Amino acid sequence: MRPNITQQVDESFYIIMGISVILLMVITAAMLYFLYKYNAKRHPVAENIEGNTTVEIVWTVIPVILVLFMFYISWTGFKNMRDVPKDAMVVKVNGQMWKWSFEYDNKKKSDTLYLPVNKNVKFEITATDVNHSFYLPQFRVKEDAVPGRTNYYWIRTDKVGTFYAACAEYCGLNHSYMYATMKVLPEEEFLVWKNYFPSETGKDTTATKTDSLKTSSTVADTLKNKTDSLKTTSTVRDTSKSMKDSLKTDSLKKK
Amino acid sequence: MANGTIAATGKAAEVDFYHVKGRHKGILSWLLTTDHKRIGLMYLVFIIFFFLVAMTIGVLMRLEMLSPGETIMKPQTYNSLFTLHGVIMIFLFIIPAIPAVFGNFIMPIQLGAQDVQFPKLNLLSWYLYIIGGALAILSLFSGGGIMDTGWTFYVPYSVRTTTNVSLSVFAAFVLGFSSILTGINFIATIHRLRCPGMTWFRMPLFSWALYATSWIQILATPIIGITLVLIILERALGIGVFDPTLGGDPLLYQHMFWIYSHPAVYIMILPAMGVVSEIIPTFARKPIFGYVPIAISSLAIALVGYLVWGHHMFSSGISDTSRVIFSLLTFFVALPSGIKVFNWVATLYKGSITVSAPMLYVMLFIFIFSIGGLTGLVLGALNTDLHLTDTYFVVGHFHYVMFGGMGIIFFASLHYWFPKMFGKMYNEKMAKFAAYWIGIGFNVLYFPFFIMGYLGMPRRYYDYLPEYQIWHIISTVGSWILVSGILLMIANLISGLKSGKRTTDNPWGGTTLEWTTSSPPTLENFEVLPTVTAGPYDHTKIHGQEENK
Amino acid sequence: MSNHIEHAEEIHEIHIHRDDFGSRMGLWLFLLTEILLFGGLFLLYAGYRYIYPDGFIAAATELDVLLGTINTIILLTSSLTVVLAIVALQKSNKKLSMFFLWITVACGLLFLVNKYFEWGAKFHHGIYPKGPALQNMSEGEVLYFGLYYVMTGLHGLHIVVGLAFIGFVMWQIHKDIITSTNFQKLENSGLYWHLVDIIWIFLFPLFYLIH
Amino acid sequence: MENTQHNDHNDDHIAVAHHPSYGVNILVWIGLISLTCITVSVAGINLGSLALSVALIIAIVKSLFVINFFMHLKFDNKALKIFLGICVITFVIILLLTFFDLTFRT
Ligand code: HEA
Ligand code: HEA
Ligand code: CUA
Ligand SMILES: [Cu+2]
Repeated sequence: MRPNITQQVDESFYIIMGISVILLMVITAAMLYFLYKYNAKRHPVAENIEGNTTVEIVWTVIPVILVLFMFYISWTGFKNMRDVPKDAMVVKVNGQMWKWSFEYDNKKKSDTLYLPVNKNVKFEITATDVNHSFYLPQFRVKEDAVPGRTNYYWIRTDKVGTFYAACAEYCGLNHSYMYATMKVLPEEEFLVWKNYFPSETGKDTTATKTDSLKTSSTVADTLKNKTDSLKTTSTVRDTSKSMKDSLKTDSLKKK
Repeated sequence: MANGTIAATGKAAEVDFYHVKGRHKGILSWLLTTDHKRIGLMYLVFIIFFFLVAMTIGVLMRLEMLSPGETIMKPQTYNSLFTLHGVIMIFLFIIPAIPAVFGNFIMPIQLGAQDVQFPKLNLLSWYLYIIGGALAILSLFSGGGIMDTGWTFYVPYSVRTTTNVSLSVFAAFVLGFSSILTGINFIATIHRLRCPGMTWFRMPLFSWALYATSWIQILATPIIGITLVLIILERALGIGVFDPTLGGDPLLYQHMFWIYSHPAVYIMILPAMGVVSEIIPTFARKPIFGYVPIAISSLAIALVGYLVWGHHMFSSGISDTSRVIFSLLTFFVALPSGIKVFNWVATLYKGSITVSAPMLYVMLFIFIFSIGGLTGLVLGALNTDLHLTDTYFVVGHFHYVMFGGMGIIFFASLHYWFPKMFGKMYNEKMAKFAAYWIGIGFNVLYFPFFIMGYLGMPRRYYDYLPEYQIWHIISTVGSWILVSGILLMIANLISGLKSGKRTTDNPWGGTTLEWTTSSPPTLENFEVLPTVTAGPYDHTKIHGQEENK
Repeated sequence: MSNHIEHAEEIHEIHIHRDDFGSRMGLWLFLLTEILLFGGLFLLYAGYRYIYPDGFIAAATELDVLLGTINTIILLTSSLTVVLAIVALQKSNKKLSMFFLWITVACGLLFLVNKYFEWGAKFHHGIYPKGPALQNMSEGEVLYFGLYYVMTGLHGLHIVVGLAFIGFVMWQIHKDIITSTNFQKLENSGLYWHLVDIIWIFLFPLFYLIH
Repeated sequence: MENTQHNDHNDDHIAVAHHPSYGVNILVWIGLISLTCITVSVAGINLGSLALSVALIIAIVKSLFVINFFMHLKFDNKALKIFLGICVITFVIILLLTFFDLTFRT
C-alpha cells in the first residue's frame, strides 16, 4: 500500500529537524567553547589566522550534501502527495466568507464533511469570493482555495473519529471561525448518510457562527455547536430504525 | 591600524559635526542638512519611534491571545493590528533600519569618504521615508478604517475590503521609493568614493553587505511598487488586472508580491550580517576568518535570494514543477548563510575575546538566527511546508530571523557604534544584563510558536481552540520579559547619552577607518583623506603598536 | 604589505571636484529601476497573454496601428533630437542645441496629444474599466485593456516627467548653468528620455501588432 | 598587497562620454525608422506563432541601437554595461521562473 501522507510529513519533519538540531548544537557548542577557551584573560594574544581553504570547502560540501538529502526526503513525500490514487473518492470543497461547503459525486451537499473510513479521498478545492485555505491539521496538509482555480490534495482516512478543517489563509473578519467539522464514519454508515439524507447546507452553521461571535464565545463553542447539529442528524438517523441496527452491528464488528 | 594608515596630523583642530556652524541654525540645521551623519541620526530617531509603536502593538496582540475568545479587543481590531504591526515592522523599521541609520552614518567613513555620492538625494530619501510614515499614520484615521489585509495585501481580499487599503499601500509605495534612492546612493558611493588604496577586497565587510543589499533594493523594489499601484488602480477604478471575476489570476499577484518580498528578507538580514562581520573581528582581536568567502556569500545570497520566492506559494496552487524547482533553490540559499555562520564561529578560534555588550548581542544573534534559518529549511521542504505554512510555525520562523536576526543586530550596532556616534559611553554592565534578559524573553516569547504551529495553530487567528492556550500563555509571559529587557536597554542607552563618560576615538580597538576619526566625527569625517594600504581587519598593529613593529 | 605613509594634500579638495561619471552612474541605476518597474507590467502581460491568447488577439484589433506607428516615429525622432542637442552643445552651439530641444518637447507633446485622442476614442466606444462595451467582452480582452490603460498610462506619465526634466534643463542651458563643458544634466535628461523611448519600442508591437 | 588593483575611482577619463557625430546619429535614426516600418509590415503577414518572436527580435534590435548609440553605452564605462546586464538577466530570470508555474499548471 501507499505510504500514508500524514506519517510522511511527520517523518520529513523529524528528519530535517533532527539534522537541524544537531547542526545548531555543534555551532552553539563550538561558539561557547571558543568564548571560554580563548577569552582575553586566558588567551591574551590572538593568533593571526585569516582563513583556510580546506575548511571552507569542507563546510560548503557537507551542507550541500545535507540539504540535498533534506530536499530528497521532502520531495519523495511530495510526489506521493500529488499523485492521487485512481480509486480516490472525490469531494468538492468550496470556501467562502466564512464557511466551508462540500459536494459529493452524487451532487449531495453538506456543511459538515462526512467521510468513509479507510478510503482515499481527493479534495477539489476552490473558493467563491476571496482566498481561503483548506487545512486539515490532523492530516498535516493544506491547499489554498483560490477563486477561479481548483487545487487538490488527497488523504487517506485511517481511523473513525471527529476531526476538523480550518481556514489557513487570511480571509477577513471571521477568518478564525471558519472551521468545518469532519466526521469519519464506517463506510456503511457513510453510504447511508450520503444516499438517504437530504442535503444540509447553510442549515444553521452560519447562524450559529455569527451568533457565537456576537456573544463573543470561543471557537470551541462554535465547534461544539456544530457537533451538536451533527448530533441532531444522528437522532434523525435513529428513526430509520432497521437500517440503523444493521449498521451499528456492522460497524461494531469492524472495530 | 591596518585599514587606516593615514597621515593623521593635528587633530581636534576642527569641531565635531554636531557643533559645526553651517548655513542654518537650530532645527533647520538638521532638516536641511546633507551631511550623511545627521541624516543617519534623523533616520535613527524615527525608526526607533516606529519600532516602539509596532512593538507596542505586538504586545497588545499577545495580550489578546492570552485566552481564547475576546480578551481585550474585537476581531476587526485584531486583524487591523497585526496588519499594522507587520507593515510598520517591515516597511518602516526593518528594511530601512540598518542601511539608513548605520549605512548612512558609518559606511562613508569606513570607505574613507566625506559623504555619500549624492548628499541631496540622501536627504530626499529621508523625506520620502517621513512622508511614507506620515501617510501610513494618516491612513489610520481616514477612509474606511485601519487596513486589515495582513502585510501581504493578497488579492482578492485587499481589493474587496472596505478598509483604507489604498492609502496604506500608497504609503508603502513611497517608502519603496525611499529605499530605492538609498540603494542607488550607496552603490554609487561604493563605486566612486572609496579612498585611495581602498580596493574592493580591502573594503570592510559591512560595506560589502550594503553593496549586495543595495542591489536587491534597486532590482526588487520596483516590482512591488508597480504591484501596489495596481492594487490602488484596481480598487479605485476597477481596472481588471488581478480580480478573478474579470479573469485575473490571484496567483500572479502573489508571484509579483513575493518577487519583491522574498529578496526583501535579504535586504533585512544582509546588512545585519555585515555588522556581525565587523563586530566579531574587533572583539576577537584577529582578522575575520575567510574574508573573501564572506564577501562573496553576500553577493551569492543576493543572487540566489532572487530565485526562491515561490516557496511562499507552495500551498497556493502553483504548478508542481515550479514547486520542486523553488524548493530545491530554497535549500541552496541556506548555503551562503551557512558559510557565513561557520566563518564567524571560526573567527573566534584562537582569538583573544572580550565579551562586551555588542559581542554578546552578536553571540545571541548567531544562536537565534541559526534557529530561525534552520526552521526556514523545514518550511522550504515541500511536504512539511504544506502542513506548516500559514501556521504559527511560520510566525516563529520569521520572528527568529527578523527580530532575532536583524532586530538583535540593530541593538548590537547601537551599542557598537554608540561611542562613535555620540562620543559617550553607556553603562556596560547594565547593557550586558539587558542583553541576557532580552535573550531569555525572546526565546520564551517565540519558541512556543514553533510548537503551536506544528500542532496546527493557523496564523492571523483572532481566536483559537483551547488546546493551544498553554503555549499562548507562555508566549505572552515571554513578551513581558522581552518588554522589560528592551525598556532597560533603551533606558541605559538614553542615560548614556545624557550623562555617559566621554570616550576615546577607538574604545573597542577596532581596525576599520571609522575608528581613526574622532568621536563624534568632524563634518568632513577626516582631516586628511586617508590612504589605505592593507586589508580591513589587521589586528597585528592595533593602536599604538604600529611604531614598535 | 607596504606600510609607508602617504601625505596626500592634493586630495584635500576632493569634495569640490565634479563627478560626471558618478552622476551618470546614478542615473543609470535609476533607469534600471524604471526598467524593472515596467518589467513587472511586462511580466503580467506575458502571463495573461499566455493564459488568454485569443482574447488578446481579439482585443488588439481595436487599436489603431497607424496611430501607433505615427507615435513610434514621433518618439524615435524626439530621441534623435535630444542626442543632436547634446552634440550641438558639446560643439558650443547653444542656439542649435536649444532648437533641437524645442523639437524634442514638441514631439513629446504631440505624442501626448495623439494618446489623448486614442484614449478618447476608446472611451467613446465604451472601452474603459467597467465601461459598457468592456463588460460584454471576454476575460482576455478585459485584461488586455486593463493592461493597455495601465502600461500606456504609466508610459504617458513618464513622458510628462521627461518633458519636465528637459524643460528644466533647457532653462539651465538658457541661464548658462549647463554649458559645453558641463552638460551632464543634459546628458541625464537625454538618457531618461531614451529609456522612455525604449519602453515604447516594446509597448508598440506588444499592443498594436498582434494578429 | 600593493595597491595594484583596479579602482574605478581613478578612471575619470571617461567622465565625459564620447558622443557619435551628427551623421552617425542620423543614420541610426534612419535605421530605427526602417525597422519600425519593417515590423509594422511584417505584422500584416500571418506568421502564426513566429509573429511574436519576430516582433520582439525587431524591438530588441531597435532598443540596442538606442542604448548603444543614443545612450552611447557602447562608448561608456564597462561598469554601466554590467549594470544593465544584471538588470536584464534579473528580468529574464523572473520571467522564466514565473513561467515554470504558468506552463506546467494543471
Ligand atoms: C530576515 C528575514 C528572513 C530571512 C533571513 C529568512 C531566511 C530564510 N527563510 Fe524565511 N521568511 C521570512 C523572513 C526571512 N526568512 C518572512 C518574513 C516570512 C513570512 C512571510 C509571510 O508570509 O508573512 C518567511 C517565510 C518563509 C517561508 C514560507 C513559509 C510559508 O509561508 O509557507 C519559507 C519557505 O521556504 C522560508 C524559508 C527561508 C529560508 C530557507 C531562509 C534561509 O535564508 C535561511 C538560511 C540560514 C540558515 C540555514 C541558518 C544558518 C546556517 C547554518 C547553521 C549552517 C548549516 C545549515 C545548512 C546549510 C543545512 N521563509
Ligand atoms: C522586525 C519585525 C518584527 C518584530 C521585531 C516583531 C516583534 C513582535 N511581534 Fe511580530 N510580526 C511581524 C514582524 C515583527 N514582529 C510580521 C511581519 C508579522 C506578520 C504580520 C501579518 O501576518 O501580516 C508579525 C506577526 C506577529 C504575530 C502573529 C499575528 C497572527 O498571525 O495572528 C504575533 C503574535 O503574537 C506577533 C507578536 C510580536 C511580538 C510580541 C513582538 C515583540 O517583539 C514585541 C516586543 C515588544 C517590546 C519589547 C516593546 C518594548 C517597548 C515598549 C512597550 C515601549 C512602549 C513605550 C513607548 C511607545 C514609549 N507578531
Ligand atoms: Cu477563510 Cu480564512
Ligand atoms: Cu522567502
